[in-house]
Amino acid sequence: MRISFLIGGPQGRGVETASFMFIYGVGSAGYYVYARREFWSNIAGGRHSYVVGTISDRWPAPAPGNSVELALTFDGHAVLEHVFHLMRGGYLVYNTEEDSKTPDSYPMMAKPLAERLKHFAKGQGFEPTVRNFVEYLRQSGVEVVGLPYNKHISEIGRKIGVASPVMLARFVNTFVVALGAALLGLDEEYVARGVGFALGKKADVIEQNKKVAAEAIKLVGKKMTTIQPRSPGVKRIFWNGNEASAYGKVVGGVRLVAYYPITPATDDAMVFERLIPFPVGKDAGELAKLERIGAMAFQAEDELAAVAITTGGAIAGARSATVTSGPGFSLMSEALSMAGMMEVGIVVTLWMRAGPSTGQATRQSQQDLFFSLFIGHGEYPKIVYASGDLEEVFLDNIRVANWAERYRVPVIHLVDKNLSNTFAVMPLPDPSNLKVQTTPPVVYPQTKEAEAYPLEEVVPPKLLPGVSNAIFHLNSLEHDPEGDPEEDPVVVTKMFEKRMQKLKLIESEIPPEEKVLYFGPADARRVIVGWGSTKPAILTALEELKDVGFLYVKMLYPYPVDLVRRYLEGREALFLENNYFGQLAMITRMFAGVVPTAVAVKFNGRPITTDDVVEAYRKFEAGQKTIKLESDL
Amino acid sequence: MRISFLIGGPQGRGVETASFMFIYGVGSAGYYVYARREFWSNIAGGRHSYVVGTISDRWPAPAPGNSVELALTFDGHAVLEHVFHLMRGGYLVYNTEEDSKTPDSYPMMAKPLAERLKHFAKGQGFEPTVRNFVEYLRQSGVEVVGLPYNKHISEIGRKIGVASPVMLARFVNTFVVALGAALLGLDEEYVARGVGFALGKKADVIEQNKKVAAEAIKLVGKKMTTIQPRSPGVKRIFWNGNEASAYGKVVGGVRLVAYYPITPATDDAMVFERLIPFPVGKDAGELAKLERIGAMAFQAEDELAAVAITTGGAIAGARSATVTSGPGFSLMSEALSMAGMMEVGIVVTLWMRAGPSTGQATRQSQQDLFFSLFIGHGEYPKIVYASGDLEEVFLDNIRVANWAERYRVPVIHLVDKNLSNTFAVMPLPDPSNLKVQTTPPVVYPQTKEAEAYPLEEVVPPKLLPGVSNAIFHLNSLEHDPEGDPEEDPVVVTKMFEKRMQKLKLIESEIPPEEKVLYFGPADARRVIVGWGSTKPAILTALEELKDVGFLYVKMLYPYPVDLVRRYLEGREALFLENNYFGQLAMITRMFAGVVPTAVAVKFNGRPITTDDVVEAYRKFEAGQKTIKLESDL
Amino acid sequence: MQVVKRAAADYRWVRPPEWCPGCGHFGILQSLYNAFAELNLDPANVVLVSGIGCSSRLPHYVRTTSVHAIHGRAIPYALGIKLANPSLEVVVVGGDGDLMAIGGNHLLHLGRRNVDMTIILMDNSVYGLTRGQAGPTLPAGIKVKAVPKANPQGEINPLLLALTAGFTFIARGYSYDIKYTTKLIAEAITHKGSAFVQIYSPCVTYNNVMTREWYEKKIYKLEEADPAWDPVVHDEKEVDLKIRKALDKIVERDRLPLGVFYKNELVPTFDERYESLYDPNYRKLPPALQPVEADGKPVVDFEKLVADRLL
Amino acid sequence: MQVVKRAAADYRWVRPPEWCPGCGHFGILQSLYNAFAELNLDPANVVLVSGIGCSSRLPHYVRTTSVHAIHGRAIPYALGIKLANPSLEVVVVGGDGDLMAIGGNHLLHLGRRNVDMTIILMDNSVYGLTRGQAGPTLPAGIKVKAVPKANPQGEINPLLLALTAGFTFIARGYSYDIKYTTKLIAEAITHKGSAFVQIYSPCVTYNNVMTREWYEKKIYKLEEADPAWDPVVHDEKEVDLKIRKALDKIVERDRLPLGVFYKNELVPTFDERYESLYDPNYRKLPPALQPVEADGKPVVDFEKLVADRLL
Ligand SMILES: Cc1ncc(C[n+]2csc(CCOP(=O)(O)OP(=O)(O)O)c2C)c(N)n1
Ligand SMILES: Cc1ncc(C[n+]2csc(CCOP(=O)(O)OP(=O)(O)O)c2C)c(N)n1
Ligand code: SF4
Ligand code: SF4
Ligand SMILES: [Mg+2]
Ligand SMILES: [Mg+2]
Repeated sequence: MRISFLIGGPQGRGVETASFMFIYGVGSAGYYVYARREFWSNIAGGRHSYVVGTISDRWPAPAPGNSVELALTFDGHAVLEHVFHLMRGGYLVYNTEEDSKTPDSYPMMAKPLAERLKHFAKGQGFEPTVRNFVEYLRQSGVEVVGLPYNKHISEIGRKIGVASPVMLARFVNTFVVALGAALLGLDEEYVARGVGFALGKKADVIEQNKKVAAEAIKLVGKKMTTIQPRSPGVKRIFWNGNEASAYGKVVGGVRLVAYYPITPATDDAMVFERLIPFPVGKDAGELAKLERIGAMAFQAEDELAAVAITTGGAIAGARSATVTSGPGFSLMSEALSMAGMMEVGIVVTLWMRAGPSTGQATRQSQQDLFFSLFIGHGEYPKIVYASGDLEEVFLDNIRVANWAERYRVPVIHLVDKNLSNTFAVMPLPDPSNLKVQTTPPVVYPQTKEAEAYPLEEVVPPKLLPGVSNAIFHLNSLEHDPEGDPEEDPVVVTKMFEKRMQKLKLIESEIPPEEKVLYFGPADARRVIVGWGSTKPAILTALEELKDVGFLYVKMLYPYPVDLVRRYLEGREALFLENNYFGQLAMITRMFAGVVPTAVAVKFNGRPITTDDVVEAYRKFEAGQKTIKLESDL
Repeated sequence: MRISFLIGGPQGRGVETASFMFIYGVGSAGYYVYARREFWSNIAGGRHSYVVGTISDRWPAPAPGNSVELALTFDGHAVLEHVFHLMRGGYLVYNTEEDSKTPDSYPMMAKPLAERLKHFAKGQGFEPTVRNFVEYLRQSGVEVVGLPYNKHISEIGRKIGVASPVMLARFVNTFVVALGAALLGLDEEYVARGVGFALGKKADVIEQNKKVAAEAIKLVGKKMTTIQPRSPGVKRIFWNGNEASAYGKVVGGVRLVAYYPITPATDDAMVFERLIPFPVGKDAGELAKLERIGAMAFQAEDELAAVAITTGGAIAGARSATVTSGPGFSLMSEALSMAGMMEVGIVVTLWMRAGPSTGQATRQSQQDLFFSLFIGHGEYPKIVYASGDLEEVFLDNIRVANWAERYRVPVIHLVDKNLSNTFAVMPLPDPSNLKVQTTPPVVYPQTKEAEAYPLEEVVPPKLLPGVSNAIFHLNSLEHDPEGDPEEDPVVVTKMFEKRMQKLKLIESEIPPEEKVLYFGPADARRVIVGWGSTKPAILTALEELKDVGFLYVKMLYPYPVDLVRRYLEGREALFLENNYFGQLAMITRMFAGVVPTAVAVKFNGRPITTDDVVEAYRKFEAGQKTIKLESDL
Repeated sequence: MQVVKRAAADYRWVRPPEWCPGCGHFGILQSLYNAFAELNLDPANVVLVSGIGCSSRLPHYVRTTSVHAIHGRAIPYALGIKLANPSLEVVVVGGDGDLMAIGGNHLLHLGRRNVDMTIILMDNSVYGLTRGQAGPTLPAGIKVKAVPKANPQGEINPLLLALTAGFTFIARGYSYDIKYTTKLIAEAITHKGSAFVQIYSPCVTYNNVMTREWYEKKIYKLEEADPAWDPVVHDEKEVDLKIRKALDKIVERDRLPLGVFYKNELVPTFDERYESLYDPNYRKLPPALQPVEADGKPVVDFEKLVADRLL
Repeated sequence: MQVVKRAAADYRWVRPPEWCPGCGHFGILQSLYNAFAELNLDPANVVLVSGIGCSSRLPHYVRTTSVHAIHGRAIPYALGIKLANPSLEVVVVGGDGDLMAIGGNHLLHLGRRNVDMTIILMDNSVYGLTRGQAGPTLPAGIKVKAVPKANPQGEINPLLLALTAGFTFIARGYSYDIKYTTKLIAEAITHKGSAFVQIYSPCVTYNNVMTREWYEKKIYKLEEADPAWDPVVHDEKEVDLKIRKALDKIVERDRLPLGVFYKNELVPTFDERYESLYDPNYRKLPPALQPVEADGKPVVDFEKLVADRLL
């Protein structure tokens, strides 16, 4: 079972809240939901925002495609935005009070879209009013539920004894969500649960909204389907990617997060901050006697400071991470090179967004792979690792925290806007298969001058100020084993090689299944190669595309040359990426010498959808070598 | 004719001045000199610094190898530093007053070197005194000129009426240089010319030093050779790489240089600053009536500001450049991405040094190729271009200034510590074959709102504030043609592609001979591939290595795929680089799909010498695939 | 040339602002239109420069040339423009996050140069665009709406920073007082030297503490409280006194004075210094306005340039 | 445990300093040895942090744990160390270029947090290590030895900046006066809160203007000039007064006062604020000292952590 939906309306005016109500409501009926939010890079001011997703009785729920079966719209603007996003046989819910509006009625609609709509209407021979577009949809096989929202809400208000316009305006979310619930055959109880989640647990608020929902549901004469409340039998969680990341940090032992706010990374840090102090588990050894333990969340003055504070935290002995996006990551270049030189392990969670420069701050891309691999002047070891879905975001946060400590290198954890704004009701992941691995510090019985960089050890001993009883010097300059500046060519060579040997160590220790995963038939002649958040869309498409393999690369640096070669040997490979250059394809050529058969890219700031994957694959099958994807949902 | 030499002594105490005297002196006798300075990354404090070079009667003078024929040393420390840098048959000039010193007498000698020397002496069965090492050299076929420096200088002082120790100390440089001159058969006149250059043109100073030189020359009973004063018949210049770069900027029309001091880049900016205001030529069109014109040299608070000021300068319409090295370049990441997005043409002269991090601030490397190619978040067009010798440094500064204006992209001009500290007496390059190409600004007759980014033009029109009479918006966010923020997926795609089309334009317009050069026999079966400042050493080695080709790559991005493929097709290629990874080899594989036969690297902070090239080539011939070079001169 | 007299509306761009209804930034925008009109600035000769933030979007709503740069770097971009062409009217606008957190260093180093340009700080003590985190002017212990905990960091006084930096014009306004803000902005633009204007500009979406009501209880005008208030340095000898007087008002915390705190036009501007030390023709023929070639030939005489290096 | 009494020589590292003979930085190094000895600091519990510059090499000459970081970022590295383990004694040293030019923003933002650490500015008004360019404390119009032209940029007063930033201990010393500098450094270290000490430290190689003689003509000691001088805030109500008094001395230009300008231990330190707002156990069990796993299992109870998100 799979129902795709979208909820659209004016940004910053409740449409996000309505989405939470809807998703949580459906979730509370026992279903899984996988949804994603799209919004403009300003706070309010009238832009259009929406959530698109899928409801399913299994997990992973399928990833959405380029059109949906159910569209809940708040205003005429939303109808116009989504004219081309509805399936034949799908349902549109809209406000007939906006019928006479045209693209020009919405000054905040993107001008190019307005032009396209007007041009389309002209081509079809109708005036570009909301009514006419709805009529066009109806003729294209879309079921329409058109209601005068405000009129009904006032009436409902009268029934339940609410008259103030401010109060009534607050009911719009519930009203629209209830219309959706009606079409799905869900009763007001589930809407009320959604309200409870989105607006807080106040009983009177919930009760009132429940009444609104009950009335609204009565207004809908049709039904798409009837989804029966069910019990999925597993613990489930409702979260988004930023939250999954923050939880992963807490569980993975990160105790210092320094950051400078930036979309779409901020919430990773702010959720971490909100969770302080954390609840202690029963098996927490010596900590078990405490109920809660603390951590440091620190808003720095800029990203230069954020990454330095993070590095300082790691020097002192705390697992430390910073979270950022492209512009902030650029500012961390110098400090990453230093972490490599000084041999300090830190985690940078990089929430990629559409660049270059400020670009589209709230839009999707995978443009920062090249840069992550080669960031910072000079040559030094590092790890670059990518997550592809919310479970991975959570678990990989534990992995990267382990690695930063184990190898004492900067670890760049690649996630993206798509993941950050993916909202899912999904099974609670189980971190217990993954160990939190730490290294005990060296502690000398007596104060002692210690070598911070002994030549014989690929990874230096864990010396901590105030803990190890050691006196040692750390240095950003090339140094001798004592950490003091050294330019002797023989020592310099040894020290350089010693640092670089970490790359070999990393390659040999991290197990293959954490580096690449292969899905689909073992003997597939054709393989799609991808990384990061395109994973759910590709996996969903694989259900349709028979006989195709999917090589999913998580470890980007040091690049798993042998594994990738082995999987791609003798097969045709389509690389599929959310960037312009096809960066994974290029680095695969560089590191593994494997030549991609075809490359499909999408760089319009929107994620790759399931339909995009199918389209790309069809073109690839037909022999096309470079494929540009342009869908816009 | 070719004489290799070195001059070594305690850093910050005159050895640099002595080198200038010597080089200029020899130059003033009509010869060419090609020399390089090595020093530690602190100001004074007793470290060892030296200049190593070659004197020749032809240009290009051969690049030095791993040992020299003439070593002029200031103290015993210098003797010890260079024990293994003297050729059989070569000459060592040293101060016998230091005979009894050992490595331990010099607390600032690098400890590992001291250990190696002591170990060596032990192996040879002698005490590690200066005297014994000199004796060892003598036995190895080195001619030794040992003199008690201070005793002689005091005597000379007495003769010419100078007694104050401060004054006498000032004669040491002249004294040592004169000993060298004596061995070369040059008379005091040439030493005096060197003094005039290095210490200023004051007649009495020159006269006094001339006397010192005359006396010193008399002390040397031997002669290596007699180099006859000659007239080379061409205009010659004495300069270093930083200076060549600054002159190139001035000639190339750069009128704003914003920078933050950093070794080895600072002097590029400081020379530019010193030259303000510049002399105007006779053919200067409307400017010809002026004698001098100005420019802006600006020391910023940091590199974030330096690159932003530079970009601002370019926005206003000035040809603008910044100069930096690795750490500062890292800090420019975000702004380079912005220049790409905003379509502003700026030049970044990147003086690479040994990284990572602060690394070895005064040592050589070519580690920043990868980083230059992929610096900054997001995808945007840029140019990365490298110079390999002083003439190129000068001329390429004109080229990159042209390109920045023509293509409106950031241009990263790669040079390095080796070039910055190469001092040459060489033919004055002739810039007249290279045009300074500018684009006239658009000027509207009446104030007008103008599109900063018309979709039809790959390179936007040149709109200048205060000049064009235009009102326009520039933007770091993704934008529409007017420059206002836009996230519409259709416009976004067009704008992205429009920017990227510049890469094709650059590829098509820049002529092949400015991208790669091929030296050696056209049908060579084996080719050395290199870039940047390894050029002179490779060219010099080619004289010895018959039948070998040299493919010299100047354009690194957009990578000249077709040219490189054409030259390497069907041949064995040895990539030779001053870094750890063999970065050119890797990007050649990535962009051109060409697999290197072998890679030779050197990453000890020292440049690749002529002898290194020969060694690497011999090993390559013998079938070795990865070659590590470790020579230390 | 014909003299045009422009009205505030002539500086309005075609697209409407995209701020939240009621946002303080609207008042600053209107004041800027007014000030430009009052000074009748040629919109093609004005360059408005900003970084990133709700405030930094302002240039898109103004009909002048503008550069919407990256977060925190508006000042050095503006500086580069001004250095290359000192005849331009360069105005920087930005938020407290942009100009004082990530961009603090550039503010600190601009003043000491006394480059003739204007900085307008649109101060709401939060990061609007990233959804409500604490800005560097938010006092310690205050918890604003969208963040989980109260602010553990103290605040920085922008005017004290401006004085430390060496700005020669220092003023404070309030965004809902458009008339007064207009006056301050116009004065700042006409000031000869680096001018800094802080404008309280409430964020109605995220700063639920420092609201309109909060400000209106605290603000007062310097010249109203003290009719003899004179912040201008009329004579070199007055500098120390006027600085001390300004400091006295700047450090006031319980009530918040508005007005001009300090103004000194006796300090040489950067142009003037540069002309005397580097290039006597700097303002006549600045970098941006020089031809650099004639028929593809460099205008500089290369051999003369290197004369002292020729052998 | 046995109580050790350490002498200045116990803080001397095996390698000798590599500064030019006569460099002011030697005096600061000696003063630091002395102050550490006076306070009998455990060298394994002290972390000296620096950026890049001649001054920033200092930690290599000291027998304590140290971090020689990158140019301009010593403060945030030190801050990270201190935040993760507030029981460490963290001291930052650096030059005027490092701490006030490229690093100015971090200095500005440290003070307002009042983290209990010490910043020592080794001020020579030039960039020593890059061979003599103007530093941010070099007055306009001065031409130092190695640069081609006189300084077109004005200077910043480090103490005014420290006060703006919110430092709660502000002092100035002179490197050749080792006894006095020792005292100031020791006081700064023992101060509860962010402490800032500027030390004039002539660069004998590149600053041929602000030399020993130059300084010695101008400096005087606050408490000698005014025996009643008391920079300490003894009571909340005195804050404004003491700030104004400090400012009065800080802006003095013709003569250069040395001593403690301001000291206020009534402002809560960052630790204290963090404990009250975030984590009551912060100092007892700070980030660096927490075990995060027991037998490979996370110490945090995941299900409790996400309780409000479970369906
Ligand atoms: C390097 C970098 N870091 C972070 C951001 C994210 N960011 C955008 S606006 C902003 C702060 C805005 O606050 P402020 O300048 O006060 O403006 P306001 O929105 O309050 O008007 C931040 C942190 C960015 N764009 N670039
Ligand atoms: C990012 C970066 N930019 C520039 C440099 C070069 N640099 C090294 S030290 C220094 C300035 C040193 O001056 P200061 O801090 O005053 O110390 P001093 O040498 O005078 O003691 C500079 C600019 C660098 N190392 N890193
Ligand atoms: S978020 Fe705040 S600052 Fe931004 S537009 Fe809305 S009210 Fe204004
Ligand atoms: S250059 Fe100046 S600051 Fe550096 S060591 Fe020498 S005297 Fe000291
Ligand atoms: Mg703000
Ligand atoms: Mg200094």
